[in-house]
Amino acid sequence: MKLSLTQAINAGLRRALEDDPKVVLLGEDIGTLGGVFRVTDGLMKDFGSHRVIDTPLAESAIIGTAVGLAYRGFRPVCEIQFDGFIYPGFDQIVSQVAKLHARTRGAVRMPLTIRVPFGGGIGSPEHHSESPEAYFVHTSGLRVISPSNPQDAYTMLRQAIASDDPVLYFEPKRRYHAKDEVMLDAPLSTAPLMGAARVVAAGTDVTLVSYGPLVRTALDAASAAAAEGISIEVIDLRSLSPIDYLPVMESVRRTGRLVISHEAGQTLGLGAEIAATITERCFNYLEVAPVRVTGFDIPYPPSKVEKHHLPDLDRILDGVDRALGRPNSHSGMED
Amino acid sequence: MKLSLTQAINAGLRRALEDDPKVVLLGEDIGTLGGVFRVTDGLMKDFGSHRVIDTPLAESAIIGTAVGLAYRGFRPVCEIQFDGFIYPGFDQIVSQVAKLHARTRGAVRMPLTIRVPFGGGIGSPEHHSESPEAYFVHTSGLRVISPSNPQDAYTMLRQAIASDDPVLYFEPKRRYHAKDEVMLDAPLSTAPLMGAARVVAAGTDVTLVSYGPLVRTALDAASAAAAEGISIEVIDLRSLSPIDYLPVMESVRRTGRLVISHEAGQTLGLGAEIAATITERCFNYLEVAPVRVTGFDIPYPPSKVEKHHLPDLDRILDGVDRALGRPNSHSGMED
Amino acid sequence: MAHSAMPLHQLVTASGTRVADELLDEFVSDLDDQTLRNLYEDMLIVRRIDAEATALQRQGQLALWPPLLGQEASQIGSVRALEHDDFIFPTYRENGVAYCRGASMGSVLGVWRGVSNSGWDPYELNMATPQIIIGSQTLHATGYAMGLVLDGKESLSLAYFGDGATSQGDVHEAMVFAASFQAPVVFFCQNNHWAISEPVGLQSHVPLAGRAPGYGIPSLQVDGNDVLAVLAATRWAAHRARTGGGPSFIEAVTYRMGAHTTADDPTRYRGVTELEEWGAKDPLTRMRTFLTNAGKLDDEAESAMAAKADAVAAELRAACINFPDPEPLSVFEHVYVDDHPILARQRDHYLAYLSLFEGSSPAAQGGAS
Amino acid sequence: MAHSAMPLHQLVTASGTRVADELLDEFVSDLDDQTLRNLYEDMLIVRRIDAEATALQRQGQLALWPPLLGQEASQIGSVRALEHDDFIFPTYRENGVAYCRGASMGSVLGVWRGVSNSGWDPYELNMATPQIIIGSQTLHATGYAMGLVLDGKESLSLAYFGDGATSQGDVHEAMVFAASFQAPVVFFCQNNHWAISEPVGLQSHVPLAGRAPGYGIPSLQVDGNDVLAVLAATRWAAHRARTGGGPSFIEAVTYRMGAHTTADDPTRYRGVTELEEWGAKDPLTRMRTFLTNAGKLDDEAESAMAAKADAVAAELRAACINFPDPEPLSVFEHVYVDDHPILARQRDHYLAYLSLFEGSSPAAQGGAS
Ligand SMILES: Cc1ncc(C[n+]2csc(CCOP(=O)(O)OP(=O)(O)O)c2C)c(N)n1
Ligand SMILES: Cc1ncc(C[n+]2csc(CCOP(=O)(O)OP(=O)(O)O)c2C)c(N)n1
Ligand SMILES: [Mg+2]
Ligand SMILES: [Mg+2]
Repeated sequence: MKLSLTQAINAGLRRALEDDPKVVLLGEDIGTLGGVFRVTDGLMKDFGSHRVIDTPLAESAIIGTAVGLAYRGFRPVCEIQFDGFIYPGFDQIVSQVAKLHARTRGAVRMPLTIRVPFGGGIGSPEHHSESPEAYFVHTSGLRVISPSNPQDAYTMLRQAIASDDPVLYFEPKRRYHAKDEVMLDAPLSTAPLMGAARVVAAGTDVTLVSYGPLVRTALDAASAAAAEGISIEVIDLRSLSPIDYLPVMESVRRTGRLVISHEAGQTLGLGAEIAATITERCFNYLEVAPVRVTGFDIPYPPSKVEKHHLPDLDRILDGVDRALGRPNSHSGMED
Repeated sequence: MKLSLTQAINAGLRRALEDDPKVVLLGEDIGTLGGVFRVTDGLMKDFGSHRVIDTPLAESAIIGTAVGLAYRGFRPVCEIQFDGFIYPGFDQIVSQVAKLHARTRGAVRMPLTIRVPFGGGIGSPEHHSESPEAYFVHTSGLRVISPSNPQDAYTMLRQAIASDDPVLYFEPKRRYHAKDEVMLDAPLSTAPLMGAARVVAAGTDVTLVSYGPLVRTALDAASAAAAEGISIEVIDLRSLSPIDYLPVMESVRRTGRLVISHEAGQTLGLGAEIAATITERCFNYLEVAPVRVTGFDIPYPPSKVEKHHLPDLDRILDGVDRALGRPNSHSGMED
Repeated sequence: MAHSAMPLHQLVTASGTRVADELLDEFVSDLDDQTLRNLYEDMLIVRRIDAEATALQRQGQLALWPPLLGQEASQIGSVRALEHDDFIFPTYRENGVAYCRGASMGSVLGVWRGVSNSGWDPYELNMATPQIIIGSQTLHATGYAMGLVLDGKESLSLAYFGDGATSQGDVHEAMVFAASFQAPVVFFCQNNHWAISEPVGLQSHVPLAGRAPGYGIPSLQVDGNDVLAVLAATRWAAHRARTGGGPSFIEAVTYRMGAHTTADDPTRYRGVTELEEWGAKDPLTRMRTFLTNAGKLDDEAESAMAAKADAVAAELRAACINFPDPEPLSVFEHVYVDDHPILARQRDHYLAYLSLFEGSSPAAQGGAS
Repeated sequence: MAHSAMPLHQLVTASGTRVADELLDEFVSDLDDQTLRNLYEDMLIVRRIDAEATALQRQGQLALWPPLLGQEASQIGSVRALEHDDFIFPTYRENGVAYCRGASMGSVLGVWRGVSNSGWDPYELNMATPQIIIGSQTLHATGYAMGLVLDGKESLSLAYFGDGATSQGDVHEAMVFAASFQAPVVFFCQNNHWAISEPVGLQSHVPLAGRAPGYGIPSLQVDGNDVLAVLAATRWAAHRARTGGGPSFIEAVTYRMGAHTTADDPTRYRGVTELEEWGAKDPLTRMRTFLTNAGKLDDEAESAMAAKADAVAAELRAACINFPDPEPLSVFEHVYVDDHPILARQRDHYLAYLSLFEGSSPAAQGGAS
C-alpha cells in the first residue's frame, strides 16, 4: 500500500493501540483535531479519549505523567507538537525518563516513546524547525531514532513502542508527505532491527552518512555525483543512539572517505561523534579527515533564509568534493 | 592573596557588585545562607537583599526573570544550586537566553551569567555530580566557560559578568577548596581573554586537553609521565564555547598525538567535537587518532562507585599510552 | 467560562447598553467622547489589519497569520490603559496591541512573512516582540517588573497570554515570583476559549481568574468583548501596580472567532452554534451601538474611520509586498555581541562557497536551492 | 503559615487534649486503642531511626542524611491512612514513610551511604524510591493516578512534597492534569516552614493550601504535628480519591526541627525562639500525653515500644556497617533493558583496563586511584 510518512506513522500508532491495551497516546491537539499534522487522525474516534488523550498545554506534564503511567505498566506514546517545544519537558526526560531504570536497578521500566516532528525546510516560524536530537543522543539511558521513509516510519515506531527502553522518535517533518510503498503486515520479528543502520545506495568512492530529513537529499546527491562518475555510498543511520557503526566502518574501510550531513548545528552535532568515532576506529583507512556538512552554529534563521542554513544537494556535493580533495571545495578548510 | 576557588568566586561577585549597580544576584539560598557552598557568603549583608536575591524554589523562573531583568538593563548573575537542577531552566536558557539577541537583531542583549557548580568526585547523591556542559556548548548563542583555578575563577567570572553575551560559568566543585594566589587588582584589560585556552604545562610527546575539574588531574598525569620520560603538553581549555583551537592545533602539529579528557559521558561530550575539529584541521599531522578519556555513557553512578566512572590519573595515563601506541593500553581499541 | 462564583465585570452589554459596575466605573469616569470614539476606531482598524493580513496569507504573501478576530476589545482595551513607558510582553497574537503601540505594518508582518524572527525594536515601542513559546513571556514580564522596583520606577509590565498558557509551569512560577517580590506586573489572560483545538474546559474546570488568589494575587474576570470594561479593568490593575500594590491578574473572557492560525481548520473541532453565540457578542457591534445610541458617533466620523482603516490596510499591503528578502549572510549576524572565531570561520567559508556560484548558476544570489 | 482565612484542622492539641473537628472526626471514629498506640509507636521508632542515621552520618558511615525530626506525625499519619495497593511517590525526606511501608533498613540507607541511587523495589512497597528533583514526583503520582482510572482500580496515588516544592512548575502542572482528568491523587504537602534556608514566606505570603481551589481541587490545612488529625485528613482525601472524587490537596503544617540535611547548618539562618516554639508542639509528646491521660498507654507498653525501637536501630546500624560496596562493573548495569553495543564496548574496555592492575596494585579491585 502506498502511504505518506504521516499515514505510515498513523498506521503504526493504530497497530500499536490494537496490539497492546497498555498503549496510550498523550499530547496537545492529538485527539479531536488529530494532531496539527493529522498524524493521529481518527485514532481518538476509534480508540476513545481514554487511550488517545488530549492533554492540557504543558510539556513537562506530558512527559511527567507518562512516567507515572509507565510506573503503572502503561506504554505511553507522547507527542511533542514541534521540536522547539520539547525543552519545557527536558528535565523530566533527562532526569527521570532516562534514569529511572538505572536508578531503580532495573525494577522500574520506562517504555515511553516520545514522538517529535523535527527539522526545517518547511517555511515555519521560529521554534518550529529545530533539530534537537544531539541533546538526547548525549543523554545516557535514552534511545534515539529517526526514520527517513514511510516503511521505516511504520516499522521503527512499532519497535519503539514495543521497546522497554525509552525512545525519542524524531519525525522528519519536511518528508511528511513523501509517499512510498509500506508493508503493514510484515512481522516485526523479521524486520531490520530498530538500532540498525542501512546502506541505501552502494558506492565505492565516498561514504555519505545521514539520517531523517536529509537521506533523500543524500540520495539525490549520489545520483548527481554518479552523473559525474563519482560513486557515493549512502548510509541511512536510522538509529542515532546508539549509532550502528558496523556498516559505516565497513564502508569507510573501502572508500577511505567520509562525509556526514545533518541539519543541526555543527558544534557537537552528531557529525562530531561520528567523525570522532570513525577516526578512532578506522584511522589507518582514512585518506582525508571526515567532512561535516551541517547547519551553522546559529539560532534557526527566519524561513526566508533557512535555505542558507540547511545543507542541500549542492552543499553536500561540495562536501563530497572536499572529501575527494577536489579543488573547488569550500565547505571547510584546514586553516 | 591566597584564596580558595570559592573565595575567588566570592571576590569576583563582590567586585562585580561594587563596579556595576546593574549587577544583581539571583538564586536559591544565596542570600541569608550564603549559598550551600558559601560562595555568596556575606554578599547579601553587604549589598542588600535587593541585589542578592533569595528566590523561590524554581529554576525556570530564576532564568526567566533574569531575562526580564536583562530586558531592563540589568546584568543578572544566576546561581543554579547544583548541575542536576539546571534542566528545569533548560527551556528558558535554550529558547530565550540563547536566542533573544539574534531574534531581535541585536536590539535586546542578554548579559546573563549562569553559575553552575558541576562535576563529580565529592561523594554526593544523584543529580549532584552531573557534567551537563555539552548541552550548552551545542546551543548556539551561548558562551560556556569553566575555570580550573582560583585566579581564573576570579578573572573569568568578572569577564563573564562584563560580557554582553550570555555566559554559562561552570564551577568545578571538587576543586572548590583548592587554594592559590589570586591577584584581585590586576586590570581586566590586561588579563587573558575569557575565550582563550592556555598551555599549563609545556611538552613535546603528547597533547593533553582538559578543562575545569580535570586540569589538576591532567597536570598530575603529566608529572607522573615525566618520571617515565614522557613529555605531555597540557592545555586548559578555559572556554568550552567557543573553543580556542589555536594553541591546541599548534601543539598537535608538534606532538602529532592528542588526548582529551572530561567527566561527561563520551558520546557527544566535548571530546567528540575537539577530536573531530582537530582531525579536520590537523589531519596530516596526526600520528594516531585522537584519544578520548571520559566518563562512560551512563547515568551518574552512586558515589561509592563514582571513581569507576570518572577519569583519573591512571585512566588518563592509559589514554596517553594509547596515543603513544604503547602495548598495555586498554582505554580504547580499534575494533 | 464565566463562573457563578466569580462576577464577570461588564460596562457595556452585548446589546450596547451601558451598565454600572461598582469596581470598574471609577476607572472610566474621565473618558470623553473622542476617547470613546478612538477605542472604536482602534478596533475597526485592527479588525481591518487582521482581515488584510489573512488575505495576504491566502495570496501566498505571508507564510502564516494568527487572526485576532473577536479579540479586538481585549487587546485595545488593555493596551489603551497603559502608558508609553509601561512594558508589554505579548504572544504571537497581539498584533492589535502592536498597532496601538505604533508598530509599523512592516515590522508587524516580518515574522509572518518569514523575513525576521521578530520585527520592531522592543525599546522603541516598549513592547517585546512576539513570543511563541507558550507562557515563557510571563516570567520575562515578572523579571522586568522586579527590575522596575529595583530602579524605583512607578511604571509596570504587562504580560499577555492565553487560556491554554495557564497550564504551563512558567506561568505558575511567574505568579509565585510576582507575589513573592510584589512585582508591578499585570497578568493579562485572554481566555478566547480555545488553545488550537482544545477547549478551555480541558485546561480547567473552574475559572482561570480563580488561580491568582491562591498566590495572594488579586484577580478579576472581565467581559473581554467589552472594550470599556477591559480598559477599566486594566486601569484598575495598572493603578495597583503603580501604587505599590504589586501584581494583578485579569481574565478577559473573549472568543477566537477565526482559526488558530491560517494553517488551522477549526471546523474539525468546533460547531457553528458556539460561533453564532459569540457572534452576537461581537465587540465592535456593541461599541458601535453604544456610541450611536449615545449620539457620539455619526456617519461622518464613521467614514473618517473607514478611510483611516483603508490607509492602514494599504500601508500593510505595500509593506508586505515590497519586503526585501534578508541577505544570505544575515543568518550569521547578532548571534553574539562579541567576536566568535568559530562562527566567523563558518561565515567565511559559506561566503567562499557562495562565491563558487557567482555568475554560473541561479543559486548564486539566493544560495544553493 | 496557619492563616485566618483557612481553618487549621486539629484533633489533639499541643497539650494532648482531644478536640472536636467537624470534618475530621468521622474519619477516626473507628480507631481502637491498639491502633492509637501503634501510631505513637511508629513515631517513636521513626524518631529513633532518624537519630540513629544522623549518628551514623556523624561517624562517617553515611554520606548524608536528611532528618525528619519534628515531622513524624505528618509522615506516620499520612502513610497509615493508606492501603497497601495505594502507591506513594516520596521525596528524599520520607524515610519514616518508607519504614511504615516495610522497607528494610538497608534499603532505606543505601542512597545515603552512596551505594545505590535508590533502595527498595518500588513494586514491593508500592512506593517509589526517593526523588531528589524537587516537585518532579507530583507529576509521576498524577500519571499513576490517571493510569488507575484507565485500569478501573479504586486505589490512589499520593505525592509527598515540601513547602519549597510548591514553587516549581511541575507541581502546578501536576494539579492542572489531576484536575483536568479527575485523577485519584493526593497532594500531600509537608509545610515544614523551611526550604533549606528559605522560610516558607518567601514561597508564598498566603497559605499553600489556598492554591488548590484555583484548580478546582479541594484542600485543607491540617496540624501536621497531630498524628490523629493527619491520619483523618489523609483518610478524607483517600476516600474522595477512591469514590471518584478526584484529587485533593493537604497542607500539613509542621516544622523541620533539625537541619535540612546533615550537611546544613541552620544556625546561619534561623533563631532559637522559633525552635523553642515548635518544640512545645512536638508530635510525640502530645500523643504520649493524650494516650497516657486517656489511660491507653502504660509503662509496660512503653517499654515494649522502646525495645522495638532498639531492635530497629540495631538492624539499621548493622545494615549500614555491613553494606558491601557495589561491584565496579555494576555502573554499566540497567542503563538499558535491551542490548546497547556502544555501552557494551565501553564496559568491555573498562574490564580489560581493570585487568591491567590485577595483582599489581591496590587499584585492581577498587578501580584506579
Ligand atoms: C511550549 C509550547 N508548546 C506548544 C506550542 C504550540 N502551540 C502554539 S499556540 C498553542 C495554543 C495556545 O493557546 P492559548 O494559550 O489559549 O493562546 P491562543 O492561541 O488561544 O491565543 C499551542 C499549543 C507552543 N507554541 N509552545
Ligand atoms: C529542581 C531542584 N532544585 C534545587 C534542589 C536543591 N534542594 C534540595 S532540597 C531543597 C529544598 C526543598 O524544600 P522543601 O520543598 O520545602 O522540602 P524540605 O527539604 O523542607 O523537606 C532544595 C532547594 C533540588 N533538589 N531540585
Ligand atoms: Mg486561547
Ligand atoms: Mg520544607
